[in-house]
Amino acid sequence: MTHGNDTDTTITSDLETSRRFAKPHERRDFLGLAAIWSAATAVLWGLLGALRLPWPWALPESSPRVKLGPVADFANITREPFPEQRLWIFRDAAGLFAMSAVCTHLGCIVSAEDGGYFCPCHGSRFNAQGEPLSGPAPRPLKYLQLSVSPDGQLVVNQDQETEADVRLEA
Amino acid sequence: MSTENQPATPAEESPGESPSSEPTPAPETDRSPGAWGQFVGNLRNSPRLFRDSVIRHGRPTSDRAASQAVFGNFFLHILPTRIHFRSLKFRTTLGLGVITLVLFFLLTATGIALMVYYKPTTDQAYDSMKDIQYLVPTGRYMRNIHRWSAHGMVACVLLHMARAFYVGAYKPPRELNWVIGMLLFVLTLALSFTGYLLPWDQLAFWAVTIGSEIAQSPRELTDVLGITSWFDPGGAIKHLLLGSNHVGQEALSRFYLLHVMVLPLIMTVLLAVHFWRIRKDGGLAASSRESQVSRESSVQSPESGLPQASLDSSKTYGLMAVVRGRTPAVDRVMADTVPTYPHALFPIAALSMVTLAVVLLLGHHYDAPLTEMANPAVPENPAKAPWYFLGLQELVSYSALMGGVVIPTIVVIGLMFVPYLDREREDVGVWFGNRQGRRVCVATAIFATWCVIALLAFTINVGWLRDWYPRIPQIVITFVNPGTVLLAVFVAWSLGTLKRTNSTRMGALATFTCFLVAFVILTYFATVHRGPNWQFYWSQADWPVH
Amino acid sequence: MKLLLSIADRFDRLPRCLCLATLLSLLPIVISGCGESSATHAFATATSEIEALATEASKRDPEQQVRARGAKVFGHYCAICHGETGAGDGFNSFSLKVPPRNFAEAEFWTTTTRQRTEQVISDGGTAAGGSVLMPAWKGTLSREQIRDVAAYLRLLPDIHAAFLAAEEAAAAAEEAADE
Amino acid sequence: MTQKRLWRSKVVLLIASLVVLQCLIEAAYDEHSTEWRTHQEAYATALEEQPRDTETPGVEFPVELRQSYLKHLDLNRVDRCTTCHVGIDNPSFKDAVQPLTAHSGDLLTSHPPDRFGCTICHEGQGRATDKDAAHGHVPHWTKPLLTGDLTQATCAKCHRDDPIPGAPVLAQGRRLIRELGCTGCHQAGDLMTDHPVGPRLDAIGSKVSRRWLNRWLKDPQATLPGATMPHYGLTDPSANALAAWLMTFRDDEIESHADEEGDYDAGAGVYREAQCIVCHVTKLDYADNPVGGNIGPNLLQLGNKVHQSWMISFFRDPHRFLPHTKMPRFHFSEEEALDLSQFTYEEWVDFDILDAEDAAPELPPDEPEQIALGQRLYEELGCAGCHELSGTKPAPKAPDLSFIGSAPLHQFSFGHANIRRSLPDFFYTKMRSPELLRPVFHLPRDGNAAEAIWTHLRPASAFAGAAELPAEPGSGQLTAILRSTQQAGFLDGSLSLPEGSEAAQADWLAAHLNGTSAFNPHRMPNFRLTRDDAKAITVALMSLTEDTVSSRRYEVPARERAVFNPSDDFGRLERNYRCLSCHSIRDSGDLLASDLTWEGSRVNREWLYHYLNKPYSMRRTITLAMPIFHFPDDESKFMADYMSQVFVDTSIGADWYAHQNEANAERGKALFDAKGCIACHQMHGSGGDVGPSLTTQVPEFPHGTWVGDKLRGGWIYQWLKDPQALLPDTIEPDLNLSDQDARDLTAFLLTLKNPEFQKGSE
Repeated sequence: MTHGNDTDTTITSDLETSRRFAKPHERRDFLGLAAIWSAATAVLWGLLGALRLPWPWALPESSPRVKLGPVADFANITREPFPEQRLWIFRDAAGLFAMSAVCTHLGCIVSAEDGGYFCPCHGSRFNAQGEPLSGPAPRPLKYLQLSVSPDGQLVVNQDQETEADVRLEA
Repeated sequence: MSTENQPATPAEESPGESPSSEPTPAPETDRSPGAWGQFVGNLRNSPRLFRDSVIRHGRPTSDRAASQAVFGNFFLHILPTRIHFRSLKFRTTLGLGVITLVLFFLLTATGIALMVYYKPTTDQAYDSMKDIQYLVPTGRYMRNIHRWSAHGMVACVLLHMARAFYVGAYKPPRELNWVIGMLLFVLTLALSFTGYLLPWDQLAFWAVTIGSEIAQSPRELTDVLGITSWFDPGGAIKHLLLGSNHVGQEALSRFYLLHVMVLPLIMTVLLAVHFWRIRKDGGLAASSRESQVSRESSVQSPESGLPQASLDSSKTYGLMAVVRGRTPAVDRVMADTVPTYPHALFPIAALSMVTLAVVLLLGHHYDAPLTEMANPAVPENPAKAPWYFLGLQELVSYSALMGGVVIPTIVVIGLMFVPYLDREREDVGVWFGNRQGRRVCVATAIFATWCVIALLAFTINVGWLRDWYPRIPQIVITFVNPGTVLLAVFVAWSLGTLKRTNSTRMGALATFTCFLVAFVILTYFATVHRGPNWQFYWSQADWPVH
Repeated sequence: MKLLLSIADRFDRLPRCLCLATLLSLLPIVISGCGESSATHAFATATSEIEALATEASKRDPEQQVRARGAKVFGHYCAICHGETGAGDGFNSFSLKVPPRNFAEAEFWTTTTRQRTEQVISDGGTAAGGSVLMPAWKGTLSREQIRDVAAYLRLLPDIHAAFLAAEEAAAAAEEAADE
Repeated sequence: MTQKRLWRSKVVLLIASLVVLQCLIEAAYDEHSTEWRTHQEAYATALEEQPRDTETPGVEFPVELRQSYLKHLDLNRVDRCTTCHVGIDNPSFKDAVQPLTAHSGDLLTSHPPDRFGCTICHEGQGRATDKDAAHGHVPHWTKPLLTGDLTQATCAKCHRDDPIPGAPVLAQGRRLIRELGCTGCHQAGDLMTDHPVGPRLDAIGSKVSRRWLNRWLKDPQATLPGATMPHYGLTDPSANALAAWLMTFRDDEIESHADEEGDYDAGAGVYREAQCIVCHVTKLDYADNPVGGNIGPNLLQLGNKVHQSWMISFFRDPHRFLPHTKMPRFHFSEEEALDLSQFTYEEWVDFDILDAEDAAPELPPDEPEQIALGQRLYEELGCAGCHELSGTKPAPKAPDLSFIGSAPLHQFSFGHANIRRSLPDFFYTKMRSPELLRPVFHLPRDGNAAEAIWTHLRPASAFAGAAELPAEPGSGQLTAILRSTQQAGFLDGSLSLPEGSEAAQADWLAAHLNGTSAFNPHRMPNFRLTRDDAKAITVALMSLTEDTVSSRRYEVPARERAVFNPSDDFGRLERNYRCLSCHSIRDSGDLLASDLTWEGSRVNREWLYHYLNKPYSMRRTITLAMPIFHFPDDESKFMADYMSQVFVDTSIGADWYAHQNEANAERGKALFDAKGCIACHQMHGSGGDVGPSLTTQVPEFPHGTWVGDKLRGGWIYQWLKDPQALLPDTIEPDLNLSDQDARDLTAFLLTLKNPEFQKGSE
């Protein structure tokens, strides 16, 4: 294995002469490699693990699945507002369904007005089915998943969107 | 060096040894003419090119290249290119400095992580601690690591200090660094004290309450003098700390500010200076002859980042042609040095990794303590400070002013001044200097141990002034109490040693040994033998059960 | 350390390094062994008399709970005619034209069904062609109570037998005392 | 050399980084294999296996950390209990094993977890996510999980009512705290009683026999079964001293009746008229079970206890001696009282005890210092907490219990008790065997051992009734201490100090003192409670906490209670005859006899007037009835008028009075037979004896006693419609009668009038 003798000779020659400046043993330093790489992986692992820190197991807020009360109570309603959950529960011939009151444009709260819905922030208008009529709203209001809990309560899952035609027979 | 053969060097020097060693781009470009081909080739080689742009050269095989590597790398710049054998010997440093530094980094990292969730308000702090433990991924580990590293750091700082003292590393030209070291020591304690309150549990609350009362203790004196009304340092300090008369939201906010911002900033700056001075003062303390030389040289060429070990030679020439002033010469001393990379870097890396491993193991298997939520109505009994303050707490139990303020101040200042009082140059860099030094240390250790134990035994069994003269004025006790007596005895002994051996170095050794022994014994005593109401118990088993 | 060095000296072949790695990976587990002892404390597992006492009601298995509730209702409303142990010998039984049902005889339970029993309790004796003297309790007792009592009645043969055994034992003891 | 060092560091680096890796891997594993994940997975699989009815769509069950987040409500808590207890709101998991079990009872419907969380009732550590920590069974968590009946303690956080519906154990505990006189020495928030629970002792010297008093003070329960007075573990000398002092309280008026003789048989008659057995245990049945009421004290062995002379004065005017007794003031004449006392004295005396007392050596005359010690004992023990005795100090204040439920644990000394360090355990042990909780005596390492023992002994000496221990042990201290402690009865006389050093002897003595429970410096006596009573009191004490619920919005105020205590003449008469000892009016009084709240709407005034003068039993099989008070005629008239005018509720039977003309008695008769009323009610000499007879015959009663004579139609109607509404847990079945049926049946019952008196009533 050749050495870079061609570059400034004086030093190298001097260095060559000195025993103490002998090159390290001519063998591939696997130990060094193993050490360095394992150290690197260890540190990397640690960092990756620590990266999960900003996402806690549960967020500091109530669960998105909210019990709205015994299903029986919804037997004969047409439209029931739940301001705290920002949604309406409707009942039609087919059954119960829930529509979110959060405007699909930029998350303001729409208000019900003459047969449709109106968002005060940027003037989006929706019809009774929540489809956008005018304004910047890109898509219809969200329909949220309804279910019945084992103890017979109506549960809405605010994270779970469903098709507009899904009904909960109850 | 010119840019095109810069990346080439590693390839030429070590085809087989650089982590990934394909043919260098240079010949490639020759083979495929045309910008397109070049572009494609570069694109193909871009990973390696990027690596080269980062590392700038492969693994050096010659000492020269190695030195160059260190020299050329900003991050390694903190170390000299070549380093003396002695500095590498484990027993010279015991690696304490490095460990401390690593712990400091760990503390910073985990501290930042904890700040993500910690809420510094009295009604949320405790809950947020619980959330960190139960709700936050890795939160529990972060907290444990933070706690154990903090303890470890205090311990290492102490040992580091002891080592620096016993090898005489405080001697010229390193006086200032010793002083800075002392400041860092105080800062470390301050940091751990301020951090102690943040969990807002019983332990924290009452330890800090006691601490703040100690801060107020100068009133002992001012009250006697009857000047408290218009001159009240004690009250001032306490209010400065707590922002009110009691530990509450104000105190929490202030401690938080100190702990996460003010103190760490100061510490970082001082640390930088500390390291810079190590370099400037010629690396680790070496034998007197060398360090003398280094003294002169560092005066002449302040910014030369070279091991001073070799500067006594007249024969010089420029290594790597970029260094002004004197440069290493080829001779015996030079021969005692080896390239920092890999000879110093590997040990450092290993040491850091070991530290990390130990802390991780601790954090994995032992949760950091968290007692009941702070309740101002219910004092913790016994309310014990963290271990490194228990020695002080023992003294405080005799007199708050002396034990809590005066004696610590005297000790710290006294130690700070040692380098200016003891300027003998012999036997620097040797543990305990010489045989005489060893003898003095042993003698002092025995003497000090005997003194402390005797005094404690006396106070426990016979009591102190007030037990004999119940009506004795406090001022007397303030000045005559086991703490002060101990101090006086030690001062006397140190001066005596100084006189007997007719050497300031010996006197210094004696002083420091006294300090160390007293610290260790008092800490042990207060930890093990003090129970509820600060009563004496042989073991915790004898504590009254509740 | 010596040993590690001797290994390290011949470290060129990576497999070795892997062996060592696995070998070392056991180390923390060993340590974890000592970690536990301090982590767990008797406190966590100890349960006290008061706690046992407090939870024993809730710990009882459902069958027992039904039995307890049934016994309560039976003792309050039924025992006065049907007798404490259901043998049809309550103090009021003697003034009734139609003697109350004796639940203590096991064979009776082979002839009837549970929901018939429940029906009689809720709608009175006439509901099952029985006597009018057995009133209808559905106005007084909840469905659960009726279900509980019905369940309890089926246990009465055993309970009555146990009662008789106890009586005899007592009598025997009496005689023994007299002699 | 350098190379070797280099290798070494490389190896170390390698090893260290592998260890770090290992740690990180373990950590990652631990964080992702938490126990709650396994529980939720088990629950999910269980859900899958369940048969699901088709129309309800399957709801996905995500495995995730669940919490009821209540910080936005001002409950300021986050409960993650439902992370493991996922099944609490799923009825089909009623019988599943914990932690998946459904919540018992229907409390969750009234207290939904997403509005109230769990820890507000069950305590424990809501934020924790592993079992031990969450249940609070770890150091440094002050409020461990409350399970079973203990949970009732927390109802009182919001519910101010007493008793709280659905918390029977708590109610029982609170009742016991009042009845046992705990509040005589302890402050206990709203549980304070207005008068001491024990009898007044002013004439005690003339009342009881000295020997009985000695026995009683030594061990009340043994002397009188079911006694309320607790056991103080007094030694003989102290009991005797206390008795000696008490005997000094005499009353001349009583003494004046000494050696009067009455007529036993006449007394027996008075005894029957006064129906003493209703309130007192007066005899034993064939199985030696006590027979009689539990309102008054057990009268067996009364003759061994009290002097006849005292009885005479007592029967004339009980309230003079016992202002708070439930015993009415009968109108006994001089000789009636005398005869009754004679009867009492001869009837309830245990001759074996008399013989034993006669056989026993004469008691030595009381020394003045004995009497002095007796007084000291009376004050130290806090007898004044339960007894009134003129000229004595109030009882020494015991710890305040008002917020004991939230007191920090370290305030309690667990002494010798080897129990879990928790509040419920402490209370329970304190109730069952307080002597276990007496402080352990630690012999100090330094200073004078004898002195220490002595100072420790002095308070206890009072309770053990050591005849004045010498103020200083004097020379040969330990021996002196041993001797005086043996006099005091702490240690048995046979013991003697072992040979050896002073220290060894001190240790020996300390050990023996710790060993004997007779040596107990606590005032707290032993109430000899059953396990359930102790549990109930524990729950009640646990409920005495500072408000932990930040908001008043959750408070459930107490129901309004009308305490019946009018200042008018009726009130005066009531206080005189203690009607409320048996009857209840509104929410006050006892349910031993009928509820008088609506008596005016229930019965005819005429009948009532005669009944007051001559009470009778409505059931063949029962001879018990209201005592004969011999009311003066004006009083009984007044009471009859008062009740029939004041104790009225016009709503009762309003429907009846509106439609009574539609009623049809014949149909009523048919219904009466069809419904089998006869099974429980006597009519014309046939029928059951569960309910009152409908045609009671009372010789020489000046008025009809049949149901028609007695009851008012409105009441009968209302009663038939819904008996439980008028008298909870009556066993009269609710037959769900239609209005018409009820009217007809009422009409029929009203026809049941005693023919002899028809003319009189018209």
